[in-house]
This record gives sequence, C-alpha cells and structure tokens, in this order.
Amino acid sequence: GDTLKVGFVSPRTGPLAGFGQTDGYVLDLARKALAGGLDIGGKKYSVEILDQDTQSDPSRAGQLAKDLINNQAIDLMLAVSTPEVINPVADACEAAGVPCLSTVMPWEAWYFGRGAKPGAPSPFKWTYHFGFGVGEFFKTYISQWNLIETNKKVGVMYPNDADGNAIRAHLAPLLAKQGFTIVDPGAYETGTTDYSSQIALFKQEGVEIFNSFPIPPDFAAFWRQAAQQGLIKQIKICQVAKTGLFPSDIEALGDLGMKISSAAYWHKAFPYKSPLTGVSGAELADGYEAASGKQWTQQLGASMSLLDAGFEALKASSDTKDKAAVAKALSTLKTETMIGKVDFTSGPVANVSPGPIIGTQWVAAKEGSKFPLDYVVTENATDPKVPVEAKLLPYNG
Amino acid sequence: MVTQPQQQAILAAAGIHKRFGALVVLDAVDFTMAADEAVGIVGPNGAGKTTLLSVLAGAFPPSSGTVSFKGGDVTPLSATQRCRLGLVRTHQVPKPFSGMTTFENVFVAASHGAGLGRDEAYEEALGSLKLCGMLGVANRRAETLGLLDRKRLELARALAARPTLLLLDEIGGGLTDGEAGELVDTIKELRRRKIGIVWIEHIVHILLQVAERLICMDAGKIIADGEPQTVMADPEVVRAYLGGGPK
Amino acid sequence: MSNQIIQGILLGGYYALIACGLSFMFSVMRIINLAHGSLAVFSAYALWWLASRFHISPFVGLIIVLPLMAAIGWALQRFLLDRSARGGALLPILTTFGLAIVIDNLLFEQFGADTRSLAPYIGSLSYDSWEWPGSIYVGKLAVIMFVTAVILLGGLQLFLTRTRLGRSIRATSEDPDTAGLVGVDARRANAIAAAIAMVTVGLAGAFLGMRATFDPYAGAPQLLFAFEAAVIGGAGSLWGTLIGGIVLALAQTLGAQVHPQGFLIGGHAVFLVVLFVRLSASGLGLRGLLRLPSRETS
Amino acid sequence: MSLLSVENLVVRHGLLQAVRGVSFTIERGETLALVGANGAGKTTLLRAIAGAHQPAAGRVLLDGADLTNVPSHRRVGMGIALVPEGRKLFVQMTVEENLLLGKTAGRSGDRSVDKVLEMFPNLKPRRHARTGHLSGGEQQATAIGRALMSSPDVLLLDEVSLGLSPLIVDRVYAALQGLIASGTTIILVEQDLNRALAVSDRVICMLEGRVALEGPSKEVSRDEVTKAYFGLHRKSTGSVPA
Amino acid sequence: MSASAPMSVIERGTATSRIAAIAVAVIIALLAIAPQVLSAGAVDRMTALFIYVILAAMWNALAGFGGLVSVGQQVFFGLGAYFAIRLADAGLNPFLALFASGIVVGVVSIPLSLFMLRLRNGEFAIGMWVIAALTHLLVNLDRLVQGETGTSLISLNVYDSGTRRATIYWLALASMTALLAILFGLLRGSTGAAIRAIRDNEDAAASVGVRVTGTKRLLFVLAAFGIGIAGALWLATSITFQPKTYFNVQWTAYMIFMVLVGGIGTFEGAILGALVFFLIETWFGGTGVWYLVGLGATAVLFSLFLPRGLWGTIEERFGLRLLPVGYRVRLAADTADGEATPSPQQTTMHQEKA
Ligand SMILES: Nc1ncnc2c1ncn2[C@@H]1O[C@H](COP(=O)(O)OP(=O)(O)OP(=O)(O)O)[C@@H](O)[C@H]1O
Ligand SMILES: Nc1ncnc2c1ncn2[C@@H]1O[C@H](COP(=O)(O)OP(=O)(O)OP(=O)(O)O)[C@@H](O)[C@H]1O
Ligand SMILES: [Mg+2]
Ligand SMILES: [Mg+2]
Repeated sequence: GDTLKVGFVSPRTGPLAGFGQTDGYVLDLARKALAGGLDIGGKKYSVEILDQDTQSDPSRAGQLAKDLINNQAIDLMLAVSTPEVINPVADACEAAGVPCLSTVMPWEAWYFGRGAKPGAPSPFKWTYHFGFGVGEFFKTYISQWNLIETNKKVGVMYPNDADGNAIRAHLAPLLAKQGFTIVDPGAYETGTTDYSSQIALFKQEGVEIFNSFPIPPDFAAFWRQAAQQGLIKQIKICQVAKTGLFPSDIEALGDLGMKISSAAYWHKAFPYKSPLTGVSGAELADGYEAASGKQWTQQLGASMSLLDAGFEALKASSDTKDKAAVAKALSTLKTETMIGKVDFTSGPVANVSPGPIIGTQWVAAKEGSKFPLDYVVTENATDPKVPVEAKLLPYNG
Repeated sequence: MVTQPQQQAILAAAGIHKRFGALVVLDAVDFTMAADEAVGIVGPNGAGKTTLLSVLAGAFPPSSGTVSFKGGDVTPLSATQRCRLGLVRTHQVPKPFSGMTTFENVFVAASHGAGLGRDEAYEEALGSLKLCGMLGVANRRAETLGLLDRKRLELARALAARPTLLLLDEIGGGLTDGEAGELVDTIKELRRRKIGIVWIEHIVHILLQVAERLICMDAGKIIADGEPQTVMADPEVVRAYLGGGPK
Repeated sequence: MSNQIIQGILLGGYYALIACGLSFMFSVMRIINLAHGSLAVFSAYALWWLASRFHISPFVGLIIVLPLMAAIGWALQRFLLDRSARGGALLPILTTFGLAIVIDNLLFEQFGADTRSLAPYIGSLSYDSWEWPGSIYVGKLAVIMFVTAVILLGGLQLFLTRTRLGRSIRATSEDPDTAGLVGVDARRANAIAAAIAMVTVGLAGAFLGMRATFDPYAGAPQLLFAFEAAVIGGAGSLWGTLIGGIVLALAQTLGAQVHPQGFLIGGHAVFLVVLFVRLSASGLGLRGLLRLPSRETS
Repeated sequence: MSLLSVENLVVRHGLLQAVRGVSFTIERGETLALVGANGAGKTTLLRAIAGAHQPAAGRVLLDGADLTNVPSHRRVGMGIALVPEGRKLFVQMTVEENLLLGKTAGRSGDRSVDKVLEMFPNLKPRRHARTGHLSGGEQQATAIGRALMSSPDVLLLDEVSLGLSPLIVDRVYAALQGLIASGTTIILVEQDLNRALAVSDRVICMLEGRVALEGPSKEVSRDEVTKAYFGLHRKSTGSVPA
Repeated sequence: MSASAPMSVIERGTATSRIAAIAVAVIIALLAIAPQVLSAGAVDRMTALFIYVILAAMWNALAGFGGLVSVGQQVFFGLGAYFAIRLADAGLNPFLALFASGIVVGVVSIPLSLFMLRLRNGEFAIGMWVIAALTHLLVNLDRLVQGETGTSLISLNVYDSGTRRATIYWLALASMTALLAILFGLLRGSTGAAIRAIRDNEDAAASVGVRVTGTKRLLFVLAAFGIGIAGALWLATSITFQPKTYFNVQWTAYMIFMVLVGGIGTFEGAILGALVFFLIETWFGGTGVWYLVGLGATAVLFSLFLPRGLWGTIEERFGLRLLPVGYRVRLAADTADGEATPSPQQTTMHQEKA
C-alpha cells in the first residue's frame, strides 16, 4: 500500500545534544510499534520515520526541513526541543505548506518569536505546537513556592533569550500579583562569566527564593559565585529551569546541586501510556536505562508524546496524503499521549495546546541506586493526575 | 646654508625635527633645492639621511617643521598625495610588492602614481622597465628577485609614477663597476628629462658622477652643503664620514 | 562596589590564564589558534576522566595531563603547524579551525553531550571564600587562578627575554630560515614553544573545568575573551595579557553594574576603545581619522 | 686536506639553475673573494654552503665531512657563519638580543657583545634598540657582528660593505684583517674590486652560475676580472637615447 | 618614455580564458532557466550554493586580494538579515527589503571602515570579530528581535511557495552574478592591481601613489554589501531570524574554509571552494558527528597537502587560468606576428554579462 513519511528533527549532536540523547531509543520503540504498518480509515499504510539531526545548528535545521519537504515528500513534520530546532523547522513548513507539530519549548517563544502579534489572529496555517507555557510555570511556581515558609522575595535571573524573555514578560507580573516580590536585576546575555552585581543585589534585598532559566555553564558559574559570596546561605528555594533538566547538569555542580528545585515537562511517574507504543512511564524510563546504561531523562516522554500526537493526528485526518487534511486534523486534535492530554481546540491562541510542567526536586539517591541523584515530584498543580512523591526540602536545611 | 633663493625652490624643508621617543634623529634641518638640481647626500650611518627622505616623502610626519613642494605646503599631505604631486621616493630596504610580477609592480605606479589610463600606463611601465634593464624579468614574481634587481625595481617603479623630483636611497650599493655605469647612464637620462634628483649614496664615486651639489649630514644635522669637491674636502666631512682609509 | 572591583580583578586573572597559551602562540609563534578553546576543553576532559574513573584529584591529575599536553603540543607543531605555517600566515587558521571541529566532535563521540565539571572533585574549593571586612568575599579558587596567572605569564615573559631558548623561540617566530643560519634549530624551537603553549592551555582547561562546567562544545565561547585579553595586552607582551585580562574583566563587571547586559557589551566596548587609544597614540588614530577627508581630496 | 670544498654544486630555484656545477676548495686561513655581476649566483652559492638551500647536485665538504644532509643550524655549530644578503635581522628584537643569538652553544670562543660593539662604536648607543628601527648601515653592522659572535672558522660575507659609510667600511676591513690573522677562513662577496683584491688571497669570478675566472688575487688584474664580468653580454639597456 | 616603448604586448587573457568566458555566460544562462526543470529541493539547494559563492568570493576579495583577514564578516551577514527584517516590518515589500538591506549594510560599513581599516593584521582580524559580537548584542536589544528569541520574516508567506522559491533563486543568481562581475571588473582593472599592491606592502603602495585607505575602504564596503545581501537572501530562504545564528562566527569559518580549500587569491578558487563545501554538505551532511569531523579533517588535510588550495594547485600544475586578473608581458622578441596594440583580446565580464 501507500507509505506514510514522517520527518523527525531533533538536536542529536552539538551543544544541544543533551536533548537528543534519548531520541534514538524512543525512535526505535516507535519503529518497532509501526513495523506492521498503520491502519487508517481501513487502509493500511507502511510508515517511514525520517529522523534528522540538526547538529544544534538552526540554519541546518531549516535546511533539513526543506530537504525533508522537497526531496523526501514527507506527509508530516515533527520537531522537538528548543527554539533553535523548532522555529526554523516550523517556519520552513509554514512556508512550504506542510503540517508540522512540535513540543518542548515555551509556546510563547514559538508563537510570538515567529512574528505573531498579540491580539491579532494567528498567522500560522500549517504549524502547531503543544507543551508548557508561562501559564504553567506560573501555576507550578506558586504551588511549589508555597510549600515552604519564605519571605516571598524572589531573585530572578532571566537571560536575554527566547525562554528568558517569554518568562520575564509574562511570568513576573503574575507572580507579583500573588504576593511575591520580584527582584530582577535585568536580562543578562548568555556567556556572562561574573555575576557579582546580581549577587550583591540579591543579598541586599534578602531574597529567599531564587529563580532562573540559564544554560548549564552560566548557572554553574553563577551558583558557585553565589556560594562564594555567601548568597546561598539565605536561599530556601532554588528553582531553576533549563539547567537541571538532565541529571548530568546537576552532577556537574557537585554538592551545590543537591536540593535544587526544577520543573519537568515529563516524569516517569506520569500515569499515562503511549498510545503509539503502549509503554507506560516507568517502562519507558526503565527500558532506556537498561538499554543505554544511563539514567532516564524527561526528554524520553516528551519525544514519545510528539510521536504519539503526530500519529494520532494522522489517524484522525480524513486523507493522510492530503496535507491540508492533516493540518486540519492537527487543528482539532484532542488526545492523550505520554505527557497527558494534547488539545488544540481550547488553547490560549490558535495553533497551541498547553501542556503540564510539574514541580520537582533533585535529591541524593537512595542507598544502592545505580545513579547518584534522584528526581522527585513535589507538586502537581498543572496535572493533578501525576502523583506527588516527596515533600519539597528547603535548599538550606 | 641655503644656496637657492626661496621662490625658485621646488622643494623646501624648514626647521625639521624628528624624534623617536627620546632619540633626536633630525635636529633643525633646513633643506632647499631647485627643480633641475641633482643633490647628493652622504653621511655616516645613522646620521638621519633616510629619515630626512621619509619626512620629505611623507612616510611619517616630522615632529616639527614644514615641507613645501612646488610652492605649496605639503606637510599635512600623505605620501600618496605627495607622490601624485610628483615627489616620489625609493626605499633603502627595497619594498617590492612581492606577490606581483615585476611588470605589475611598475604598472601600479604608472596607473596610480602617474594617474595614467590603461594603455598609457602599459607604455609607461614598459618604458621604465626597459630604462632600468628589467624587461627580461618582467613576468617574474618580485619575491624571486635578488637584492640588486629589487633595487632596480624600486627605481623603475618610482620612475613609472612620473616624478618631477625623485628621492633615491642607496640604489647604487653592491653594483659592479659595469652595473654602476649603467645606473649612472640611467640617472643621466633622467636628468635630461628634467627630473630633479636627491640621491643618498655611500658609494661616493658613483654619486659624484651625477650630483651637482653635495650635502653631508651627521647626527641629524647638515654639516656641509655645496659644490661636491668642496664638500668632499671639508675637514669636518673627512672626519665624520670619509675617514682616512685607503682610496 | 569595591567588591565588584575585586571580583573583576580576580576574573581578570582567570581571563589571563585562559588567554595565556593563545597569546603565546599569537605573539610568539604568529599563529591564530582557533583550536585553543577546544584543546583546553580536551585537557579538562582528561582531568575529569582521571578524577571520575580513578579518583585522582584534578590537581594531582595535572602531573599526568600537563606532560601529555606538552607532548600534544610538540606533535601538533611537528605534524601540523610546522607544515601549514609554511604555506602562509592564513593557513594555520584553517588548520586550527579544522582541528577545533575534529576535537569537539571526537570529544562528543567519546563523552556525549553531558555537562561536566571538575568542581565536584576538588571538594568545596570551587566555592570556598575568605570573608574580608566590608562583606567582601574573595573566592579561594579565584585567588589561586590569579596567582597562577601572574606566575605563569611573568615566568614566560622572563623566559622569552632572558634565556637563550626564549630568544631562539622568538627569533624562529620572526624568520625560521634565518634562525637556522644563526644556529637555532627552528623546528626544535617551534616544537618547544608549542609544547609550552599547550602546557598553559592544559592549565587553562583545568581551571575552566573547576570554575564552571564544560561540554564538548564549550571551547569556542572562551575563545573570544581570550583573544580580547591578548590583543588588549598588546602583541608580543605576555605581561600585557595579564593587564589585558584585568582590563577586560573590570570593564565587564562595571558594565554589568550599569545593566546586566552591559557585561559583554562593556567588555567589547573597552576592547575597541583600547585599540582606538593605541592608534591615537601612534598618530594613526583620531588625528589620522580627522585628517582623512583631506587625504581623499587630491 | 682543504678546510672547505665545494664539488660540482648545482642549486636550483624552481626551474632556474642559479648555480651550475661550481667546484672550488679553500684552505684554512685563506680568504676568497667571490665576485660577479648581478644575478651571477653568488648569494645562492653562499647560502647553499651555509645550508639555507638544498643543492640539486654536488656536495659541500667541511674538513672532509659531507655536509649535504646537515641542516643549517648545525653547520653554525660546526663553524660556518653567514652574513646574509639583505641583513635578515630579527627586527622585533634588540641589537643585543640579535648579537646574543649569534653566540652558538658549543662553540668555543671569547666573543662577547661588548667586544663586537667595540668594533662598531656607532652601535653602542643603540644596544637596546629594536633592530627594525635601525638605519641601514647600523643594521648591516649588526648583521656582521651577529655572525662574528659564533667565532666561526669559515665566515661567509655576502655584500659586506653594502650600506656602510666609508669610515665603517675601513673599520670592518681592519677587523677582517684581524680575523684573517687569527686564522679564520673567509669567503666574501664584495663589489668594490680594489678592496676585494686587496684583502683576499684568491678570487673567483662567477658568471651565470659558473666559475668564469679563478686565480690568486695578486696575479689576476682588475682588467681580467672586469672582462670576466663582461662575459655576460651587457643587457641591451643602459643608456637609451630618448 | 613612450618613444622607447617597445613592441612588447601586455596579455590579459589566454585562449582558455576566452573559452571560459563563453562557458561562464552559457552556464549562467542555463542556471537562469533551471528552475523550470529542477525539482523544488534542487532549486533550494542551488540557492544555498549561490549564497555560499557570494560569501566565499567576498571573503576572498578581502583576504586573498586585499590582505584584510577578518574573522568577523558574520557581522554583515547578520546585519543583512536584520535590516531586511526591520525594513519588511516597516512595510517594505520583502523582496525589495532584501536588496535595500544590502545597501544599508554597505552604508553602515563606511563609518566602521574609518576605524577598523586602521588596524593591522591580527588586530583587524580579532577586532572585526569583536565588532560582530558587539553588533549582535546591540541587535539583541531591539524589541522587534526580542533578544535571542528572534522573529521571522512571515511577510514572505503571502507569496505561494513556488513563486517564492523561484524568485529567491533568481535573486540569488542575479546577486551572485552581479557581485562576481563587479568584483572581477574591479580586480582586473587598475584598482585590482592597487589592491594587490596594498596587500603586499602598504607603505610601498602609498609611496607610489596608491590611495591606500580609499582602496581598502572600497573593498571593505563592497564585501560588506555582498555579504549583507547574502545574509538577507539566507533569511529569505530560511525565514527564521535568530540573531545567534546569523552573527555566528561559524559563517566566517565557512568562508575561510571555502576560500582556502578552493585556493586563496584566485578568482576561480573561491567559486570552486564554495562548490566543494556545498557538495560535502550535500553528500555527507546527514552523517552527523562524522560529517563535522570530516569537515574539520578536510580543512586540516588541505592545509597540509594542498596549501594553495584546489585551484592554486591546478593553476600551478597546468598553468590554467580561466578568469585571469594578472598581466603578462609578451616581449617584442617573441612576438613574431608583432601585435603592437596592447590588450585587444580580453576576457571581459561585459561578454559574460551579456
Ligand atoms: N622608527 C625608528 N624608531 C627609532 N629609531 C629610529 C627609527 N628610525 C630610525 N631610527 C634611528 O634614527 C637614526 C637615523 O636613521 P636613518 O635611517 O635616518 O639613518 P641613515 O642616515 O639613513 O643611515 P644609513 O646610512 O645607515 O642608512 C638611526 O640611529 C636609527 O637607529
Ligand atoms: N627564491 C628565488 N626564486 C627564483 N629565482 C631566484 C630566487 N633567488 C634567486 N633567484 C635567481 O637566481 C639567480 C642567482 O641569484 P643570486 O641572488 O644568487 O645572484 P647574486 O650573484 O647574488 O646576485 P646579486 O649580485 O644581485 O646579489 C638570479 O637570476 C636570481 O634572480
Ligand atoms: Mg639610510
Ligand atoms: Mg647576491
């Protein structure tokens, strides 16, 4: 019968390779599940997933997308992890009229960062994105930060990048409304190597909560300096995003990495099964650990959910070989995936389906564990179905 | 000792000082010459001859003092502008455009220094190569030339810029007698074309075949200036420069 | 404020250390080494590997890694740079650019994308500090780096000007053929120079790994700061590199004082200002600039 | 055995044969003047002896030992020093540093910077100046001094007096006389024929890469040498009627 | 002196170069009609190739001919894209914005040149890099760009993808042809000789009347303009503008790679180098880490074994000159047929443009 071609673009090498590290395993599972073909509307299709590595280079991401569209004639594009991958791919698809689904970056950076204007109708016809946004961070942070008694003074360090700017613009005002005092020294550029002025400000203001969206090297430089300058003695919650997604980021911090709070777009405790492969969260994580010898990461579930959602959309479309029909199916997709529900019918803006981000914390692993760290769920405001496993521990104490 | 009245002077330098850090290299030098003169400059090593030439040609500005050429003050003008006005120099340590052929070296001077159009520049370049006996190596990359050919190239290139006044810095060193003869012939030909010459040279007997006036410098000052034989006999010059060696 | 200045000066020591090998190769061997950062990261990985695998403290690990780096420098010079430098000043840029890509990606192939750091292996040294009156905190590691930079750069400067070998190295960099004619073994001098340069790169890698984190692609971002420090300091002067590092770091910390984004902007701006001032001092700068229009009209 | 012998030496620059089968020998303490027109191959010959050019054929022997595969820097250690054409100083380094570089480890000899500066008093005040800033003559003096620092057995001087003022030339030749007296072997390229013939024991005139004339300096006349030069037909240039 | 001018002839072209000129014209004509027959993917890739050729040719002009080695040419690439976005956002037709952006970049480069061209060698190279980094940070301050978040040239989306693809292709082809023609004309003329003279020895060039600063500035501004256009075209093909991507030093690294692999200082070399880079990327780009390792290794191997690059080596081996910019003197003695007027036979770009 016909062959369905699906492009899958992710950063497997280069500076962002941490995100792509688990993709090989996830794709293997998916291919196994699809080996017998896919029944859609009574017709059997064989499926080919064409996975490509952007080498963490956005230009290359765009080129790859064009290659998949023009030379491979794919029916659906899937793109995952970071604006550096997703935005160029989505733009290429939007330009060429090919449906594209993506996840793992704040949707605000995906939507507004590609030229959409607030209040105006969505300029995008072909591209769709699901996953967390500032709203989820807000809920999660409020929930997480109220778990411990603090003076509600939050020192924030948001870089001048896609995530940082989205968060600064939308999150900080919301937090302020909830009674948190935001101490924001202003955006910094990634690659900064000395943070003494920010640290001085935080100390002076007596902040007890710290929140940042840094890349790992920036955070390591900052946090060690914060330790040197005695800032961390006053910190009760150290809530970082982006750094700390993966265990190696935290291990690299040594003792300073313990009890850092994080937020996860997926966790192995998620109670969902992948509709595509049928695996549960624990099965996925354990399977990966067994196959690779490495600790599981939250990216496993995210990449899986992208495949889940993508194939659900293909199944739901009236004609899988008609791009407009697939795009239509995406725009009305409402399903459950590895990360929980994906629903494009009720998003904050067209083309976007918000997803959960749950509060977590890095703690020392229990005796006898294969890995030095454990990643525990501490709150579940954005998806109450996810079980809370542990109590949030103060960073100092 | 100014031998020419100011108004006839084509080149005049007044009160030139040049310091490199604490080192005073030119110390209140006044120098004037007429359009059709051939002036020789001698002096011990390090006397400041090359530095004077560089100041005249505009390679660097004097610490104080002024240079005027063809009646206008050229002190603020760059070497490029002075060259285009007709004041052209050669370099003591040759500075060829090493990646270009001999012809191309000279062609640059003809088309930019002399401001000629393409065909004229070709002719000018070939002409000055021929005059300097370098046609045979016209297609050689300049970096493969020996020292003497490089010196000739300096001369050919300066000529192609159509100078009215030519500043030569030791182009005669290391020549055999025959070659020196050719060089003197070439310079005499330039004299016939009414090109003024300032020529620094240690091989005094070559210089004397051309120079009508001789200047001797020592320690940044002009110590003698005048008719060549007189200058050569000046006891001060003998002491500072010539010495009593075998001759 | 005084705290920021002290932090800035200490950061300058770090930059100088990072820039040392680069400056050495740039000013002494006339090679713009684009692989500098990658080689430093390589050294950091070597130390990390020793520490995580054999529990060898990074400081002890240096005893193994620095000779290794010296050997690499020697080999690099013998087999790559020596040959490519003969093809003109630009060719080493291509060589080292290629080398950087190869090293980065082989490191990735070997160690994966995970973020690493040497800090966990040096106890709490990476964030220990002395508290001075006026709530000034002086990081112990920062002081160690600063002192190392002073000793290293000062020592190299003396070595280059005061010893026969140092002079040979400088002569070789100017003109290897003529160096041979005065009895200097140019190949040997160059290889020793490269070995020395790589030892300093090894040290830079060690401190890079202790101060922050690294991954296989972490080399390139360090490169520009190192170049800036080297150029501010002036070619040919290693002491200058120390000054350059400090000037750069102070400009950054003071820039950050104005606004966090001023950190990088301040550093770049001061770099350009220093070049500009230097040009003015040599008569080429402001005056030359202003004289320019008149030049064009003739 | 002769101190230095050159056997059938051929040196090429690309396609161009600059030295075409030159042979001669030179005894210890002898002084040889090498003359010839521009481009005759003198510089190339000296550089080949010093090891800066690899010969295409032929050999150079020092004390009977074949030098063909000895790199230039080791030849300095064996006692061969060259004052190169065009000075070739290290222009970023000071006069003193340039001189010190000339002092090669492993060569006995009592040359010191001070002694060399004695010979060129005009260099004394410029001792710590970068050679790139020196005047032409000062550079030439430094180049000669640098070669002397290695106390060579065989001193090769290319265009010795180029750019030197007469006074300094006298001084250099006086110093050469001293070296000759102390048994140093010298090959010098000098265009001032009178000087060359006066100071040397033997003269070789080169023409287009070959030896055109060879003989004891006392026996060959100026005329003969000049004729040998003119074996090279004068290029059809020189004075051109306008 | 004209009286003594001999019967020598200055040769610019050779028989091969005349054939080459015709071939170039034919190739360009073929390329112009190619979108009718090529697949969409091929058209996109060819567009990328044209952009690479522009980048390589511009860097080669600067470094290979002018001796101005810059590690910061990405600044013009980034600015080209940035101004295009800015102008399009201000309501200018996006295609027009591409070209206008190139001009703006050229204009911006003039004041920059006043300062930068006074720097020498390493200082110029690194200084340009710093300029690029600084410009990147300043562009990040623009609200439209939203820091590293960037934005997209979505105003292009009003054109359907076929039209857009072909239009960008033709724009790229036309820009490349025009820029190469300008460059060739410049390098072949007396300015070209001046440029090479400055590269070899600036002081000497000044002393024979070459306007050093002006000539360097001309080259600098031309290169800025060309690279600016390339940046704008790249934006048009990829739509996404993330400052980090465009102001990445990697662009200059690629330029260096292309030029040195192709053969620096030869007009043909840069084009060949771009082609090589393009082919390597096309064939091996999919192999991930090993592609990059291979790219690096290629750079190293070329610098070791073909230091003059592909074209430099070909030129040396076979004496082949397709687009010569040099001059050769044929001496009167060798010219039996005695053609006295110089330069009647030239491979000019006038023919090629036709
Ligand atoms: N750029 C410079 N920096 C410092 N000192 C310099 C510089 N240029 C020249 N000098 C010094 O100035 C003095 C005069 O130099 P200049 O080249 O003018 O001498 P000269 O008369 O041409 O000598 P020669 O006959 O040896 O060529 C010398 O002592 C030289 O060392
Ligand atoms: N690197 C080179 N490449 C090509 N040809 C060269 C090179 N060096 C020298 N030649 C040529 O070799 C020939 C001999 O040159 P050489 O310099 O040995 O002569 P010379 O007798 O020293 O002349 P001069 O009196 O000019 O110093 C000349 O024709 C010269 O142009
Ligand atoms: Mg002089
Ligand atoms: Mg010679």
